[in-house]
This record gives sequence, C-alpha cells and structure tokens, in this order.
Amino acid sequence: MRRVAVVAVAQTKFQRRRPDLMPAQMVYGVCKEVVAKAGIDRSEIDFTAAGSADYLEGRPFSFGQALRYEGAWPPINETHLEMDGGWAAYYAWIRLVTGKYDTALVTSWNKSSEASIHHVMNIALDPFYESAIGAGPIPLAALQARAYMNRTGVTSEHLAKVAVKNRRNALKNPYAQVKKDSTVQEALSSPMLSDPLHVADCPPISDGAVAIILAAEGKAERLCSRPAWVTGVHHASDSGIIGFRDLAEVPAVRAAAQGAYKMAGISDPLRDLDVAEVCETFSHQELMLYEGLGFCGPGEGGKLLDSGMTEAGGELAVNPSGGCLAADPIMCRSLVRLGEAALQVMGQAEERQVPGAKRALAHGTYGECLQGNIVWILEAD
Amino acid sequence: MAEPVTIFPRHLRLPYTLTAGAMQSRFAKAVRDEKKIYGNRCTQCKRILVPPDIACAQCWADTEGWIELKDRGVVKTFTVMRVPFYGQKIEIPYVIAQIVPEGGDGAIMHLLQEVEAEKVRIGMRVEAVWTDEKRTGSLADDILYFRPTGEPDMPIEEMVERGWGL
Amino acid sequence: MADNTELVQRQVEIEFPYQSATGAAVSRFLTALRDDKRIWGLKCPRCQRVVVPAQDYCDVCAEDMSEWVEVGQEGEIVTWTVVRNENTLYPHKTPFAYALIRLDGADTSLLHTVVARDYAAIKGGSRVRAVWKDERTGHIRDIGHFAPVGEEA
Amino acid sequence: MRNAAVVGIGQTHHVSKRLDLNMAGMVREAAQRALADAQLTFNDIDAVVIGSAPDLFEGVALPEQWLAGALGAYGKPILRIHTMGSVGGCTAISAFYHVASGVFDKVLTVAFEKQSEAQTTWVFSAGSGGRSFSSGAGGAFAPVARFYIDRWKVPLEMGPRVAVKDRGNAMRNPYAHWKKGAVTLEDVMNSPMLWDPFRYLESCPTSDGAAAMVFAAEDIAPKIHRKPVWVKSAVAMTESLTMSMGMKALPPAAVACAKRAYADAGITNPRKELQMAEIYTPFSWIEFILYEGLGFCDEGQGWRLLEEGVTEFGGSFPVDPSGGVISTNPIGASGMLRMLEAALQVRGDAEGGHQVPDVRQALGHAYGGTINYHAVMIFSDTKP
Repeated sequence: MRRVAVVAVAQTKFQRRRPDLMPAQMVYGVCKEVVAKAGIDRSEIDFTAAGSADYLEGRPFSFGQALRYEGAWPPINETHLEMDGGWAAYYAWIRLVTGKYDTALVTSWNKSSEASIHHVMNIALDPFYESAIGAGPIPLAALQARAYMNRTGVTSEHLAKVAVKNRRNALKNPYAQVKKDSTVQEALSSPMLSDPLHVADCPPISDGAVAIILAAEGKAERLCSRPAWVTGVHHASDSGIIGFRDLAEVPAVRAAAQGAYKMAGISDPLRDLDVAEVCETFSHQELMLYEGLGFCGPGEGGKLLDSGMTEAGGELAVNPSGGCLAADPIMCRSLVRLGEAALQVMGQAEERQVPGAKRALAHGTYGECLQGNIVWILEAD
Repeated sequence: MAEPVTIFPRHLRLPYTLTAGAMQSRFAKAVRDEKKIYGNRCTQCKRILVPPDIACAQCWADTEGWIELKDRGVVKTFTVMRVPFYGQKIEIPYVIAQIVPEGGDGAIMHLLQEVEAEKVRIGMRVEAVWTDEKRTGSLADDILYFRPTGEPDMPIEEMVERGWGL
Repeated sequence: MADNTELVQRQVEIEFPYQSATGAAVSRFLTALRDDKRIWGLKCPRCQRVVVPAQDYCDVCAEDMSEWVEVGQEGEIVTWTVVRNENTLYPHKTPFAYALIRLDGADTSLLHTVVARDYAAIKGGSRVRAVWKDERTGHIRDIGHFAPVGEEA
Repeated sequence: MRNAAVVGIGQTHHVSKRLDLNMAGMVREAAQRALADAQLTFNDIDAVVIGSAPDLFEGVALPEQWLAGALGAYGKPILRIHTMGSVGGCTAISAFYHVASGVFDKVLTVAFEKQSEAQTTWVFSAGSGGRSFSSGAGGAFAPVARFYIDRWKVPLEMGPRVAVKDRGNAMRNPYAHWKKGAVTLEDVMNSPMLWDPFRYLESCPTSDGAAAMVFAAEDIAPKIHRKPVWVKSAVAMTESLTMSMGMKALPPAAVACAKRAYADAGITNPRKELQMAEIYTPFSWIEFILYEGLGFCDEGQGWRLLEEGVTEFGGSFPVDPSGGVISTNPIGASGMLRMLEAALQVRGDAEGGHQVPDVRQALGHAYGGTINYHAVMIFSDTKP
C-alpha cells in the first residue's frame, strides 16, 4: 500500500466562544497557515476534504460558506463530509492511497457555542424511541460510565484522575481551552451533572478549527523533514441504538484498533507505541479506550491509570495535549487528535512533546458513547 | 379501534445564538445606525467585495479598507418567487434580485418592489427604500426593498465586461 | 478592524413539525402501546435476540425481523443515571433517572426514564415496572416512566 | 490505482410520500435490491458510504449514526458524504475510490432523501431568523437560467421543451416519480409559473427515494456479476459559492470536472465516444448550461442540441432517458440515480423501455449548491 504521511498541522486556539469570526471564517486562518507550513502553493493541493455539521451551525448547506476560505478558486477537487474532520482525513487518505493524487488538505470547524449540543445530538438518536425520550450526550455518557464502573470496579476517583491528568497536560498546550493544575478532590467536589459524572468529567464547549496536509511518498519528504507516516488506520461503527448496546463494552473501538494494528504490524500496543491521543469525550471513556485499544486487559483501565504509565512522562503518554476534556470542538475533535499525534511524531509538539516519540496512535470518535471510532498509527522513519 | 399509528409527529425546536462576527457586525451596525452599505477591497485583485469579507473568494487573499457604497445599483439577475413555504414572512409572489451596489463588485440579494414582476429586467437600475422603524442591522429587514430609478439599463455586455460574476 | 467592540447577535430557532413515517414494526409497537398497553419485541432470525423496542431489522445482523414476541411490563435496570441539570427536552422535572431497562423476555434494553422515591436505592438489577399514561397517543412516552416495583401506584 | 466495477444496482420506486417505510426501511430497500442484484448479503460488504443532502430534510442529525445498523455497518466502516445536490454523485465516487485504493474489496453505497417528512422549500430558509429571501432550489437556479436566456437570446419555448423530453422519457422508466404521462409543449407552457422562468412542469418534484450501488475490485467483480460495469472516470470538482453565479452562465467547476473526467477516460469527443448521458437537470433551462459545461457543445449552443433532437430518446446522443431529475428528485439520491442509470445503460439493463441501444460508454453527472459542486463518472463495458 502506498505510503501517506501527515506533513503539516494548524489549529486555532480553542475557546468557549469565538465571536469575532463566523463559523466558516475560522477555516481561513488554519488553511492559510497549514499550506504555508508545508511550503506549497494552494494550486499544488490535489484533493480537499472538509468535515462539519449543519445542525451545529444552525443552517442547511452551511459548509458552502467555507469554500472561499478553503481557497476553492479556480475549481478544486473537493468533497465535504457531514462528519467529524477525522473521517474527512480518512477519505483524503483513501484518495492518496490510490496513487492518483499526491497531496490533500483536510479541514474541519466547529462552533458549538452557538447551538444547544443537547438538542442537536438528541436528534441524532433513533427518532422514534431514543430521541423522543429527550436524552442527550451527558446523561447517555453517564449511563455508559455507570455500566463500565459496575463491570470493572473503576471508581469516581479514577474518573477524576483522568480529568486532572488531561487538564494538567493541557497547561503545556497553547491551543487547549481548559487547563489547570487541580486535585482529584477538587474534581470530585465539582457539581454532579448526571451521576456518576461530575462537571469535571465532562468536556467543555469549544469553538475552533483545524487543518492538516497529507502527502504521499515522494512528495511528503519534500514538504516535511520528518513526516508522520500513516502505517495503519481503520474505522468501525457500533450500533447507533443505545439500548442495543452493552454500554460497558466498546466493540467498535476494538474493531478499529485491530484493523489499524494489523496494518501497522503492532502486537503489543503498550510497548510499541510512544504516545496516544484519544477522544475521551468524558473522563471514563479514556479508561474504556485503554481497554479497547489494548493498552491493558479487560477491566484493567483503572489499574493502568493508577500505574502512572499514561501520564505525560509515563511509558505511554495518553493525551499530552489535554485531550477532549481540555477542548472539545465536536466536529474537529478527531482531526485534532490526528494532528496532535502527528505533531508528536514530527517532533513539533513544542512544550507538550513526548521526548523521542517515534510511533503514535490517534483515536477519533463520533456519536454517543463511543459509537464510531477511528484509529490511526503514525510513525517517523 | 383507532387507526394504527403510521406517522410519528416530531415538532423539533432547536435554539441558536448566532454571532455575526466582527466584520459582519461592523457592516450590520452601519446598516442599522447609518443606513449605509459598506464593502472592502481584496488586497490582490483590488475588487470591492459586497458584503465585506475577511477573504476574497477569487484570490484566497486578505482584504483591506472599508469602502462606502451607494444604496443604489444594478440588477444582475433575478427571479420571481411564487412558491409558498412554512414560515414564509413575505407575501408571494415577490421578486428577488441580485443587486450590485454602485461602487462594488459583489451582489446582495434583495426584494424588488414598486414594479410589476413582468417588467423586471437584467441591468435595471434600482435604489434602496429603508425602513425608519427600529432597524436591527439586518440588510434583509432594514432595507424594505429596492425599486427602479427609471434610469436607462446597464447593457448586459457591460456587465459581462465588468466580470461581475466573479 | 478598528471597530469590533459590539458584535451583532441573533436568536434563531430551527422549528418544524416533522412527520416521520414509522414503518411497519415501529407502527405496530407504538399502536400496541396506545391501544393495549402491551410491549412487543421482534426476534432476530440470525442472532435469536428478542429486540425491544421493536424495529424492522436487527441492528447487529442487519436481518429483517418478523417474529413478534410479547415481553413483560417489568424488567431490571441495567444502568442508570440521576439527572440533575435542567433541559427543555427532558420529560420530567429533575431529579429523575434515565435508565436502560431490560424487560422480562427481552435481550436488548429500552432507554426510558425512572421516577423513584429514593434514587439512592436504585441498583443494577433493580426491578422496575411500566407506569402507563391515561392519555396515550402512540408514543414511547405512553409509558410515562418506569417505577421501582412496589412504587407504581 | 486498481480498477473497480459496479456489480450491484438498486433503487426504490420513487414517490412523493413513502409512508409505508421509515428512513431506515427506505435505505434498506434500495440497499437490499443492490445486494440482490450482486447476489451478496450485508455480511459480504467491507465498508458502507452513505450520502444525503441537509439533515434538516428529515430532522435526523448525522443520520449515519442511527442508520449504521440498518445498512449492515455494525462493526464496519461507514462514511457520510454531503455535498449539497451533488451528494449522490460524490457518494458513489467515494465508494469507488474506497475500492480503487485497494483498501476494500466490496463497498456498498446508498444515497437517499425522504422529503415528505418536512417541506423542502422551508429547509432552504431554515435558521435565517428575520426575513428570508431564500427561495428554495428553484429560486437559486432561476437567476442563472434567466441570465442564460438573455445572454444567448434563446427562444422561450426551449426550456419547456426539456420538460417535454424528460417527462416523456419518464414514461419508460418504471422507477420514475412522474407517472402522469407524456406532456406537450402546450401543457408545459400553460402550467403555473413557480420561479420565473421555471414553470411547474419545468421543475423537479419532491420525492422520497433511495439509490444504492455495490462496487467491487477488478479481480472479483467478474465473479460477482455477469456484466461488471467498469469505472473509467470518477471526478468531483467544487468552486466557491459565489463563482458560478457568473455572467457567463457556464459553471467553471462543471467545465473543470468534465475536462478531467474525459482526460481520465481518454475521451476527446464526448458525443462520439459516449453513447448517452444522465445529467442533473432539476429545472428545465439548466440542461443547456450543463450541455455546454460538460463539453457536449460550444458555449451558447446547448439549446440547439435539443432543438435538433440530438438529446431526445431517439437522438444520436440521448440525455436523461430515465426522465432525469425533472421527473424524480429525492435530492440526496438524485445524483446517485444519474450514476446508477448510466451504469444500467452500459449493462443493457435499463428496464421498461428506456434502454438506449448499444451503449458501450456512458456518463453520469450530478451538481449541487449554486451549480458550484459537480461530480462526473464515466462507465464502460470494457475494463480500462
């Protein structure tokens, strides 16, 4: 299979509200920046993929507004996905793997500060039974957290510890939104939103945009001194019906990981990987992801966390960027993880750099309770 | 026994708070407070964008300046809307035109009134009729409509030459 | 941009009375709630699971389903959360609980609400029973909520 | 890049209200027909690509999440495309590249719209707050048509003649939404004006329907279907929204898209080397703009192709023998229907009498937005 790499990454500083720019306008700066970073002209980009959601922007066909900021003149080879930008990156990767194209620009943007996330995500549920009962992301995640905790014995302290770890990591990430050095006790004493989830266990509402450039072998080396090669990637969906699922388990995470590991030749991820950026949209999900991604055995997510191995200085740093708990621009979240993992491999993660990181994992997700999952393995030569 | 359920009514209501952004807010405030339409200029092709924007769609380049335009212009093209829809706030039929304000190169979309639909032409010269009631900064609401000025039309060849399409 | 002190905001609502066709299985399921206060599932010919609430296909196997099975009005709580923040979409005033409920005879869970006197007493496996509304329209909330067995009245 | 072929084709019978099926049932019906055509099951499929236009049409956000299980994507990759009206075309193209990349062997793709669940013209105005000048799809395209008519001084009956052609063609397509029979020029001219210059009979209906295709890799495609339809080109091109409202009434992205598609297929004279085309004409006059954009003729000459009968069903280069979008428009599916119909023509399987004789190569086209999104696929009976 043809080798493809991430060669440049740009992101806005994520913030609770970005009122000075309209949603699509946030794309202009990151696209300009990422093209400049790759040192190419817009006309050298063979394919463009974008990811966003109409219902979060409050208007139909909203992504059409972004075209001018993506540089769609003269006409470009472009496709928009009504999905998280992480899947736009996947489609761009598919296009490059064909050998027909050499470079791709991938972008996504998100301004959920202007919408009610609960109302929007409620109508993504099965319309007859699950949407009609009024549920949204926080109570559904809480059902998952309880189911997982009941299965494994993971405690509220474990959840708090994830939140503390990631937001402390975020102190070193200039793009993160919620960053603080706090204690488990502080997290546990934050208000209970939907038990067992405290405010500290939930992601912030974030506005911002991200863009990356992918390039195929032959081109990538010229655009980047240390490209982050995609050596494995796969994605998989769980059922979208919450009641159909065993919420204590993450089979679609396992399916995505197995596909990516097989492609990359990874047998022992904890040993083989140097760093992982995962979409823990709620704190318990990071522990579920440890299991689903094979960082530990079944039921051992809490134990792995306690071991300190996933801390910033640990054997396998997880979310040195701060993850989704530090900034959660919904339609960008998976693309940001891919970008952050690439920056680690490229050696460009600045203060949050994991020293000597050569092989990274990026995990992305869409839907409720980790329904859709994508896993990327990125490696330096 | 009642009929079986075959239609499930779902009355959806999704709330939003949309912010115009800094540049569009400035544009809106001029509409609201001064009854004026502004554009800005592409740093590369020098064309005047209406409404103003942070980037030129043609050049993928930054913009500059803040240029006052006339609240009159030329009908670039138009249609007559005769189709009702849910939540429609304007009585059908109505003429919707793309109007290039004098001094600008881009078009704004607005209503055309004080003219029979059958008599609207491409190239027709029109002017804005503003509301004196409480203005909100929305061009769609603060200008009630445009109306013909009666001056001679701009020939279509001149419009093509000016490259207003881009 | 010299002048950006005041930003113009608009409150907007996307509002529409959608009319969603139910299809056969959802139609029969909702009609039975309304007319008979009975709860039906469908059995997957492949994985043999009894799926409740009923839909036309198995979400795991993608098989069409047509074998109807009635399930109990009672079941056990698989997982639950007590909701404390308000939202206009919630069917009850807080606190109330969302729960996945495995009805007797079903192999999947129903997402619904639980209203209880003492939420601290809820445990995994707690028995709950459907509490029906008097005015029913063919809606999943014709079951007003589930209540711990013994608290239905 | 390896070759890929269409090995399964399915569609629903398109109607204004599909009340017996919900969204999931409707996409499954098309998917199951495509799978049956390929003699495959959901289990055989490696990945699923779906497409539909704005989620506001059905009031289900990000519907790939709910529909994943309905389309057999449990535990598998599912991808959702949305490129406005061109989405069905871009979705098929995406599925093609999933196979051509070598990553997947068998990919199911489904595009749909169930417009009866809301109101199409409302969707275009949604979220605007105050007065909306949004005038629906017709209102978006009418100004372009108006400009075309004035620019090239086209006889006013030419637009209506597109409706006569397409609604007549629909009578031979058992899946078409339009069932009321052939119409005369007089019928069209006398039908009510909706969006000047588009009259009622010159405008697409709002339909409920779904389309599905299965793409397979070159080594297995001939084992799956007796007559695999090979993909020679799959190109999608986009330009900024304001661009195509240009004064030339010649959408640059269409021109660029066709140019690349012909280059990929080695075509220099499309009207000679292709035997037919299915193009995306939701409103009468747009047809001529597309003839020109897709290089079937020179600029300003599109209407003459129809005047001379070239693009009629019995002409030398039939366009939209299925009846086209004017006769059937489940928006998200409409682009895929163009691709699927072109593939059926190459296979010789167009039912109900709308098969064009001896089709060896055919073009499918879809557009969207302000005519700024374009997708073209070229299908062939011969492996490239």
